[in-house]
Amino acid sequence: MSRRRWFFHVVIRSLAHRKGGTLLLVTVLAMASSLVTSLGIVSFSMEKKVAEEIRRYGANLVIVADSAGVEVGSGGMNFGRVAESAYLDQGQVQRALLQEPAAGRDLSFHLRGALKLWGDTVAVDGVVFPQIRRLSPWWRIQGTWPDANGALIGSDLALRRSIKPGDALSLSGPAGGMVVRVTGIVSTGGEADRLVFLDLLALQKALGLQGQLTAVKILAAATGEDLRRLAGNLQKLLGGAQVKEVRQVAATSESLLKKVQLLMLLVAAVVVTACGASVAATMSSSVLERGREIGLIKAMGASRRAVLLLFTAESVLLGIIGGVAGYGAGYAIALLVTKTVFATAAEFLPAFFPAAVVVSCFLALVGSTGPLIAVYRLDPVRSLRGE
Amino acid sequence: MPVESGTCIIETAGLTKRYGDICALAPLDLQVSEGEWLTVMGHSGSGKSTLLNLLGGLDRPTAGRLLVGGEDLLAFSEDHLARFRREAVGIIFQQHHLIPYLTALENVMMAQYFHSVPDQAEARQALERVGLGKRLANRPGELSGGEQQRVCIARAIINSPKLLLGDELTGNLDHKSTRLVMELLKELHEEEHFTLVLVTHNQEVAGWGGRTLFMDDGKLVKDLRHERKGDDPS
Amino acid sequence: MKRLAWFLRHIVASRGATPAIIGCFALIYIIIAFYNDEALVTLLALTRSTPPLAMLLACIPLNLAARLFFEIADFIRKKRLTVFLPQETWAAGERVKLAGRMEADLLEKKLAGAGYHCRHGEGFIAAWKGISAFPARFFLLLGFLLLFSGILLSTTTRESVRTPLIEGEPLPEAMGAQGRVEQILLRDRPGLVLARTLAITVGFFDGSTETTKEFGLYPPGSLHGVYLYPRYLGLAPFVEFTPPERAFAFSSYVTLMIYPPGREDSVEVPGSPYRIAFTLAEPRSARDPYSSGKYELQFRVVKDKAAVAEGTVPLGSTVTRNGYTLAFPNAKRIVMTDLVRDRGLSFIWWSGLCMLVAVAVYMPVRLLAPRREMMFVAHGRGTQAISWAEGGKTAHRSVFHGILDAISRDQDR
Amino acid sequence: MILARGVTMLLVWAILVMGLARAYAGEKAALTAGCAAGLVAGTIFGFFLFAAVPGEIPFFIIKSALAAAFISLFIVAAIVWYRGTAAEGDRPSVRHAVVAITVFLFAAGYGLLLVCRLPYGTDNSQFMALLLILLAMLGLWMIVYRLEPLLPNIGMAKGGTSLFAVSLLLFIASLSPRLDLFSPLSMKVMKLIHDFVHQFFESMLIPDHPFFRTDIWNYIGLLFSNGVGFWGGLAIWFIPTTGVTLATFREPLPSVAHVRQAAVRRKLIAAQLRERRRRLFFPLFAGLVMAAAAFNSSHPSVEYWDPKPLAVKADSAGEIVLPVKDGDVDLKDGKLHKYLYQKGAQKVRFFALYRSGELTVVLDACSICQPDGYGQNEGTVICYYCKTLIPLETVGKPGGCNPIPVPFAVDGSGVHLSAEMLVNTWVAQVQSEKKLPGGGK
Repeated sequence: MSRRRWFFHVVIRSLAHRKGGTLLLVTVLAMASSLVTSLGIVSFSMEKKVAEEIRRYGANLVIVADSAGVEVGSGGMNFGRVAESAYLDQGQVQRALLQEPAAGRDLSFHLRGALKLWGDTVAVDGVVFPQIRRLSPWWRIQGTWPDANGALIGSDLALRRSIKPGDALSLSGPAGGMVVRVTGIVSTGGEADRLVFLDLLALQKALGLQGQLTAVKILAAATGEDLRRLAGNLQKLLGGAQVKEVRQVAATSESLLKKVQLLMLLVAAVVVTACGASVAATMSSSVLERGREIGLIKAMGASRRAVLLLFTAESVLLGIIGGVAGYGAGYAIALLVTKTVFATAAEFLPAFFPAAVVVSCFLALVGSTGPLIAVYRLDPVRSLRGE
Repeated sequence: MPVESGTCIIETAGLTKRYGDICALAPLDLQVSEGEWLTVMGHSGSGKSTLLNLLGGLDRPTAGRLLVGGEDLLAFSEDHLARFRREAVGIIFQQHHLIPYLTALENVMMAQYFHSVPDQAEARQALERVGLGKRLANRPGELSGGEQQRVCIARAIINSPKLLLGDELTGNLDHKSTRLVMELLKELHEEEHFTLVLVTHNQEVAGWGGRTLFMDDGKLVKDLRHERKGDDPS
Repeated sequence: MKRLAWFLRHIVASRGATPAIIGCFALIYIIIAFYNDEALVTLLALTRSTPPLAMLLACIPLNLAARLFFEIADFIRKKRLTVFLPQETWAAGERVKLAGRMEADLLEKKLAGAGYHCRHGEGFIAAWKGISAFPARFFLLLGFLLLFSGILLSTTTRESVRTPLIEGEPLPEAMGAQGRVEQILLRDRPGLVLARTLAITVGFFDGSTETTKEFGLYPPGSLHGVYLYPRYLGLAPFVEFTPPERAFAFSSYVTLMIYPPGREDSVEVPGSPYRIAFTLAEPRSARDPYSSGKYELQFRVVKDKAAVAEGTVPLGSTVTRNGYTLAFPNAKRIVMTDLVRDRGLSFIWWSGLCMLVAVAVYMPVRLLAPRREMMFVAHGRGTQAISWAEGGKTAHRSVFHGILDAISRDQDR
Repeated sequence: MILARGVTMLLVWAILVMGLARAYAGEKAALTAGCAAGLVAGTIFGFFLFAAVPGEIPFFIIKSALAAAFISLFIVAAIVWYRGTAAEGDRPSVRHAVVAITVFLFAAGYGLLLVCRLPYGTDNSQFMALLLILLAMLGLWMIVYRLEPLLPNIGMAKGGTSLFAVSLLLFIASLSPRLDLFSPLSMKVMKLIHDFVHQFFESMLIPDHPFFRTDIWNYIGLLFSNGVGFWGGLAIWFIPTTGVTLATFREPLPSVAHVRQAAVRRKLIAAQLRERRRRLFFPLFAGLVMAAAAFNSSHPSVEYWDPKPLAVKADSAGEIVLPVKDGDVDLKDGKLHKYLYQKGAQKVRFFALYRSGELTVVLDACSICQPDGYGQNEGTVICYYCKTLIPLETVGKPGGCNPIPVPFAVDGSGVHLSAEMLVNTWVAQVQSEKKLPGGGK
């Protein structure tokens, strides 16, 4: 048996011998590391979920013509009024977006206008259907998404005018008229319920506003400071337009998350400290119990360094076992918490495994610093006499 | 340096040990030659255990000179002293003092480990030599007092020390076990040629050695050379 | 003379020869890599065309064969003698001369107590434990021998011809047999590694009788030692093309490398200014057009570098665009194939197998029961002791030393 | 800046000399003489080289010498490995001359690199060099005669000396991208792996990827991924150190069977083990130095001019026009100007550069590396993937890690490019993870 193997053999034997003490220490260490793991995993998963929710909410940037004076309110997506007659140049916007790849591909062009329907004026929105479909996944459509010759109609309007999917609408504008077939009714609970959605090109033709837009909504992957920077960059590229961040309702959940995370951090700190203290106490009493054994080992000729190494190895091994167990338990707890509280599955984050082991080892070592010093100083004669 | 230092393994001059005001060992001059079997007798508190601890490098004297194997233990650092303990001396204690979570074999190997490298075959041989060939895998708790003491002896001699120290090694044993242990020691002493210093208050044990020191109150009272018991007269 | 033989043996069967030669090739590679981006290809070509280099490469299998031979010889000789103690490994163990003489019975008892098997003969006792690594070593050496033989043969003698195999057409000459490609079938059949199978059925005259043989993807099928290595797929549509001036009509099978869909290939219409470029349209259904047989050709007629007509024509129909008529009544499948004559290939396959066996044998033996041996030979008044172990060295050493101690203690008494 | 470089160099020198002093503790005179002579000779040779030969050639020569030293480490490791299991004879006593020549070579290498690290051509570089050499000499004397006896007792593994010294030289080289070996190594390794897989498929008659299952092919595709050059290069980079370390472990311990006392035997074995552990110090230290060198090489401290690509569009004729002067953009300012052309999902990055009195247009990628693009630093452009420096004069020439040139025309209105040709060249020549072997050639 080589020296190294013998060393580990002795360490493991010694740990296995003191079953109760070892179990207690492992439990405490596992508790601490499981707490850290589970809090970390929960907080990460929640962050991701919130980010997803923000994403579900829709666009976070909007470009409108400068003179339009639109309100971009906190209440959602009330982008300006129909009567305003300032427009964006579609080509210019496209060029600007090409230079700012951070804006991503999730965006939709809008041209808001008014058309005559059976003698009345209705508000219409010219959109590119595939774009809006990607941008607004939460839209509930009764019927199907239309192609370029179709239209979507808001649920309020449909109810008032008793329009069903399959009906043909005859719309006329200043530059021409058109007949479109309604393929679906959209209900969002918002402004869209009172609009008719048409194909952008068709509406541009009908309004005589070729290449003009009223708004561009963008769902950028960025958040916070990055989003602000992106907006600034786009603003620089677009002279006659305003680039604004849509203040999200979800932002509140972001700040709530921050608070919850802080709370978790505090709890973790308290529990880790408590665990550290309990590890220290257990270790100290174990060293007291083992005084005779340490004295014997020293009397047999072990140098102080060798004894210290033996005891440090015990602590580290306990730490590793505790860390591994703690990661498993912590992951299970995180699964439970996210499932019951947030109704979502926790992420599997292997990066927390080393973190859990390091926390546990650190606690074990810090907790046993005092006892280790005692071991180092112990006088063999006295301890053998049983003092 | 005395002329006979070549064969002298222990040499003390004015060796003193004090614990605060209490004088555990009064200035002591002692010479023990190599291969000798020395017994130290005296009732408890007479300083005989203190002497043993000093000889074994477990404790440091307050004053005086202490040469073991020609080396001055006073000049040793803490780590050097530890090396002296693992290489030059073997100590057998009264209360057996085995590591409870290791088997008999592993207890012997532990001494090898601190000395150099563990060697299972050699440790097994040593245990077979003290008559424990069948109890290698037993923990100390499963061994009788005599057996435990024999494990201790195997452990003490495993690193071939020049000096073997025994502190009341038969204190907890009955008459029969005592006799067995003493016979074993005698056999080993003849084979391995180590110097043996036994501390005891048992008159019978003292009879096995060739020289007995009587101590009282930390002072050497009598130094007696005599016939050895067990040297078969027939 | 004896010295010379010894010297030769040590050169030819040297352990260092193979690594040294590989090192040489690595060095050549590095030098080439300094000046050339295609270093590996260049090195291979260089090896093929330069006899000294090829000879150097040939030294590797030679060296390996010699080593294999001498190791087997050593093994057999040692086994007959006492135990398996290859000469080379003695040096790595321990040998010592003792003053004492052993008592055979006592020694055997001690060795048996430590779990060793014993054999004693005239003036010696040999003891061993565990299984020798020799079988694993044999397979490893054999594997390397086969590998380098394969590489040598492959680099120096490989011949390869690229030729299309077309359904219904006669076999290319390079196949060395008269016959016809009967059928080409591509099937989506997900396996462990491959997702699709390709079956090329070939009918040919084997002497006088006509036989058919099916060639798959892997392992490649072979005919008279020629491997059929399918590289990529193509299509030979039968195209009828009539320009508006109706000066001529082109109708023929054209061989096009247009698979998978999206790839473009073109054909010059002979005796005319026309060139027609084809692509295979993306299939409307999920099934691959090559396996379903539902082709749709996108064509572009180019006249003097200007496109004059474009369109799509499905199998079995005719399309007229700008007066140009294109009919697509039929298509044959093509497999572009490398016909490879390579004698080294099977060597490499076998070498892979040998190495697998070597690893499979070595791992458990080395971990569970490594070979440990010792031998005590009477030597004058004393004893010569030799010990050697492949694994579990520490424990073996301690047993060996213990026995030596016992021998010399016996002497003392 | 110069001060920092000087201090770094002195530190490396101190470590080098300390290691050598430990390795040849018994040969102090030869050691000092060889070191001093080597240092002076290397420095003088360096100055001579830079004065006599213009341009990049001195760097090329020094880099080749470094490469040779690195390759020789492999030979050293192989010899140590093969000797390791053989019978242990007494180690031959090192002769004075051998020590002197060995340390002369190492010190000369150091001197050469010292000259490279100093900004050659500035007025006081000779003075700086002289000062540094004097300091280095002082350090040499201090270490060999004063500090060495105080050093802890560490042995030297077989082959450890050259491993240690060459790794330090490689570390110095890694500080300047012109001399760095690791990055070109990883590029070559990537090329080798690509070629090897390709060749393997060809030789073993393995069918092409359309026949493979996608998931299996993705695993094979890992061999063509971005990191393969780096990780493969790293593996090769550490072979000598690992080889020597393992060989040291494998060395059989001297037999103690002749000793008849078990305890003495054990003590001998323990001492041998301790001694072997001490001998591992230098190989492990060399490994650490090599790791530092690899790190330096992947994180060069130089900053590169790397403008954001400007999106361009083709006109109806499929032509891209880059005006020579457009607002504050001046193509002839000697800096590289990056452009991005997008057709469908296919993006093509290219850049225009005015060098040696003419404009050139090249793709922002080479045909060997992953298209991580190029950055510009005085006189050179650097390939971000393999950190190869390409002199500006050779930009526009094909081959190696040079950016792929594209045909273009310059007239009064600007630079004219064909959009289709750009896309075709990119698709055909630039490496990407999707471009795999076989591929119907």
